[in-house]
Amino acid sequence: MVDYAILLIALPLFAAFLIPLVAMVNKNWPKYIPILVTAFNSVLSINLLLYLNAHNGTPFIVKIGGFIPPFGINLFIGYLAIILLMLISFVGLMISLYTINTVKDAESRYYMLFILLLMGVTGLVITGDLFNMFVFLEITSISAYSLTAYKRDGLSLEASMKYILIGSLASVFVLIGIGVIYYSTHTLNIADISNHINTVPKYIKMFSLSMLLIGLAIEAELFPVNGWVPDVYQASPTPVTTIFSSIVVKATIYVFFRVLFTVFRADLTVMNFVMGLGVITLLIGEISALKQVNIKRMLAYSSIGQVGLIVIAISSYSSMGVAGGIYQMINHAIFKGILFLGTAYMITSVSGTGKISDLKGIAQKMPISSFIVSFSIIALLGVPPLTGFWAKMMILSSVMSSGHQIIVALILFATVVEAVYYLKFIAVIYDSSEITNSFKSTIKFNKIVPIVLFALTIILFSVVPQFLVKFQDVLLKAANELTNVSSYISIVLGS
Amino acid sequence: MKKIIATLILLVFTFYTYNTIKGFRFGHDFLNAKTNNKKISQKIEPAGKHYLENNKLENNASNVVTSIVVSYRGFDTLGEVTVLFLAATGLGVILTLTKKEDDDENENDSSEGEPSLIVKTASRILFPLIFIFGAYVFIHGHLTPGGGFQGGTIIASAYLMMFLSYSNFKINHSIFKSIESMSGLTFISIGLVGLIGFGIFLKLNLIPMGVFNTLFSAGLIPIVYIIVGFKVGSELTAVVDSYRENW
Amino acid sequence: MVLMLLQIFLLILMLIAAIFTVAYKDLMNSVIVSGFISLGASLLFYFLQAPDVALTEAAIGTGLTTYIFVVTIRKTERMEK
Amino acid sequence: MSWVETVYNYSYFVGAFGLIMIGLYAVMVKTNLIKILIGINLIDVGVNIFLVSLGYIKGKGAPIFSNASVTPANSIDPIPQALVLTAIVIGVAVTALSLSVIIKLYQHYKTLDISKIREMRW
Repeated sequence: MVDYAILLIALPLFAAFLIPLVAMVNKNWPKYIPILVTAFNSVLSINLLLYLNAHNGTPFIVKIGGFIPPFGINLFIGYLAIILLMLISFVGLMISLYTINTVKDAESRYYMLFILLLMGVTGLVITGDLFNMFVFLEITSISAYSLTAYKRDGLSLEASMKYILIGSLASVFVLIGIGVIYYSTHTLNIADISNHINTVPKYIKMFSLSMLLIGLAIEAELFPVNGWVPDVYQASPTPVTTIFSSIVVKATIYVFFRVLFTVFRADLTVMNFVMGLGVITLLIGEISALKQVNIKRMLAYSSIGQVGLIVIAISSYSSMGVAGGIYQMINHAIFKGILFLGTAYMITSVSGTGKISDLKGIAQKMPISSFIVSFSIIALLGVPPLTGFWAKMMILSSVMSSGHQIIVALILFATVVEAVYYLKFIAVIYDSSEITNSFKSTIKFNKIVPIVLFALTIILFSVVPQFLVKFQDVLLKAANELTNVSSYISIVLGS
Repeated sequence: MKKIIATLILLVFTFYTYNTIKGFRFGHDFLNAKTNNKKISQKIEPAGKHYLENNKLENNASNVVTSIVVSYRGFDTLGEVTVLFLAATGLGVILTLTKKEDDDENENDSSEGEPSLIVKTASRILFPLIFIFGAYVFIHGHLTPGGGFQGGTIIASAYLMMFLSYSNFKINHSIFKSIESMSGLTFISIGLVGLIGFGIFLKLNLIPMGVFNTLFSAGLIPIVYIIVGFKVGSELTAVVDSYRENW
Repeated sequence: MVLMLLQIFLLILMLIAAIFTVAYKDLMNSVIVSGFISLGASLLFYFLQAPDVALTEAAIGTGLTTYIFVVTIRKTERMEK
Repeated sequence: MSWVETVYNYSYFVGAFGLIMIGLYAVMVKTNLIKILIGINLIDVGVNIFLVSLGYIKGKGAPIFSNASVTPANSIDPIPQALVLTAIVIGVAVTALSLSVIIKLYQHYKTLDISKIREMRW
């Protein structure tokens, strides 16, 4: 069977514990361990995809400790989990390539934290137990706190402090929610809770739902509680920011909707409320991005806006909308990977401070990187026939068919705003005037290769039509896994 | 102004919570209560009841909390150990590296508060006793209250006592680091043995289960808890030490 | 009956101590009092038939947490302005 | 049922949520970082008491079968205890990490007041 899927978590953990010992033997070896681990996880997740394809795409569970599901912890892996797993390990691999030779001090500690961050996110995506999810949420956020403070200058310490304070409140709320739901259903297994959730009195259900949603909304960067995001994104080292934006947010959005759809079987009122939050998040994110002068801060606000779009899509609850949301998750992870890594590469070349104006006219010196960054911006904006267009089409059509014409108009408005500041950015890097800062030409292959590979992925998603048809099928199946509660229950608990 | 807003928020929260919690019954025997719900066809056995009844058969540990922590929810414990590991690593990143910057004023602090001879002698005598007590707590984790986390913390507090009474007491960092890593690796290896042999990660009944309520019972549970004890002990000692080093 | 009264008394004491913890201007006082709150919680866990949790709370909440708070206060400043 | 028992039945919930409220008040109102962290610790203690009290059953003993008189039928629910063990350990990890950040912040800004630190305006 596929019990080896547990290696997705066990192996990174093993590697993280091994790093201190390896570092004692040779100081230079630890930097290769993240590459090995993420490469192994990529292979493993592709292997799981093949397994799933060979078995009619029915999701499977992995029992840990050999106890039957409501009593032991189980993992739940289907197309959705595998899509996210492939995303995590692919982006992780790219970033570990990018990171080689850029970490200055405390190298082995940095790599430990990095691997454990990826491990926590992996656990969030595949676990089938509510409290286990809490533990992985804590692993993710504690490694994120340490990585945010990694540079130890004033800005990163402040950002880390902010993140810690709001993150501990989030975990407290999640814990209260889990306690209440445990008291009313006497179980912690997600499928089992979902099975019994209708016997829980409505007011208890609402209380526990609101506690969990406050906690998870903080981690998923939703509107009223995302004040920490720009600071944390700006202050952390760029590879870490990329991980936050490309992976961590995606996994927490997944958890958010897993709790909403499967655990609580949320009704239309709650969905509309969440959709409203998504709309506000989208608008505030995009409009705040307009007036930013710092690139990472601009990208952070743009990230918030994209979170809003994904949340709108998934909370529409139609299979097309959820599929569009998942598609947008993949796209956004790749685009933001290029944007964060590419701009950071440009900034280190001109030894700038991170302002947009530092990059004036950089395209003359760095044509390839500039071209790839602009290309990914165009794809992100949704110019047909690039991949961003298809995702946006799916989202818009599903929101339209659910009868929210105003929201469609607002999404289009946000896209226009997004286009304004991104095109302004392209105009800056293609400016014809000479660059002001001293330019130091450093062609580093380990930095260019990830960016080029990301760009190739965009092309792959955009232009291979045969691939697209099959891909849409997979997306719809993944959407079905998220929304179809009864099949989730029957897979975990047996019929 | 801030206080008024905070009070208002808290009042709303209190009201909301009160409305929910008033339906809860403290000390109600829900494990053996009859359910009058006919909407559900599937089993509605509370997980807690299942653990209490099947624990002897499946884990053979007298302390059910231990068998839940280590065996039924062993994956959580692995995560928990990782959280401590993360905290120790993060502390190392944040605290110990920029030592040279500013220890001008703090230099005088440590020399001024040197403890008296009585304290020093007493703590030297007490240290092995506390250490052994910690070891006792985690070795008997499957029989009596306590276990790896508690025992590990007790060992860390033994070191804390030494740190407090000897201002120049040093620990060997590489030994502690190795213990930390080795115990983590052993924990995962035990899990992997089950995976390779039986296709089940963290299978703990690989060795004979022994006689109930004796030291050699409960399969691998005591061994895992001893490993957890070593790991927690070395991690918390590292945490305490990195706070102290920054004096 | 006596046990019930004892627990109620302990809870009231903890709440009063918590208010003092928040109100004190001297951070060292707050930290020590919050250590006592942890100790009270550990007693309550014992009354709630949770000896494992009581042991953990006593060792971690009362001992280690208080120590690292005290170190932090000595490294920074003692008074809340 | 005497009045003592009535009070007792609610005392744990009131006490636990009282601690949570006081902690939340400290987090929202105080500007001193260490004070805020003490508030978060109070919230943690409150949540732990709440969780353990959810598993308590009157007149039953701890789930430790060392003594032959304890049987599965007369012991309390062990799961919340296992959860709280995890929660306490996670709590101390977060506290240790955040205090170290506070020490470093103080070395940079010579203040613990969040309203005086540049970026930390909520």
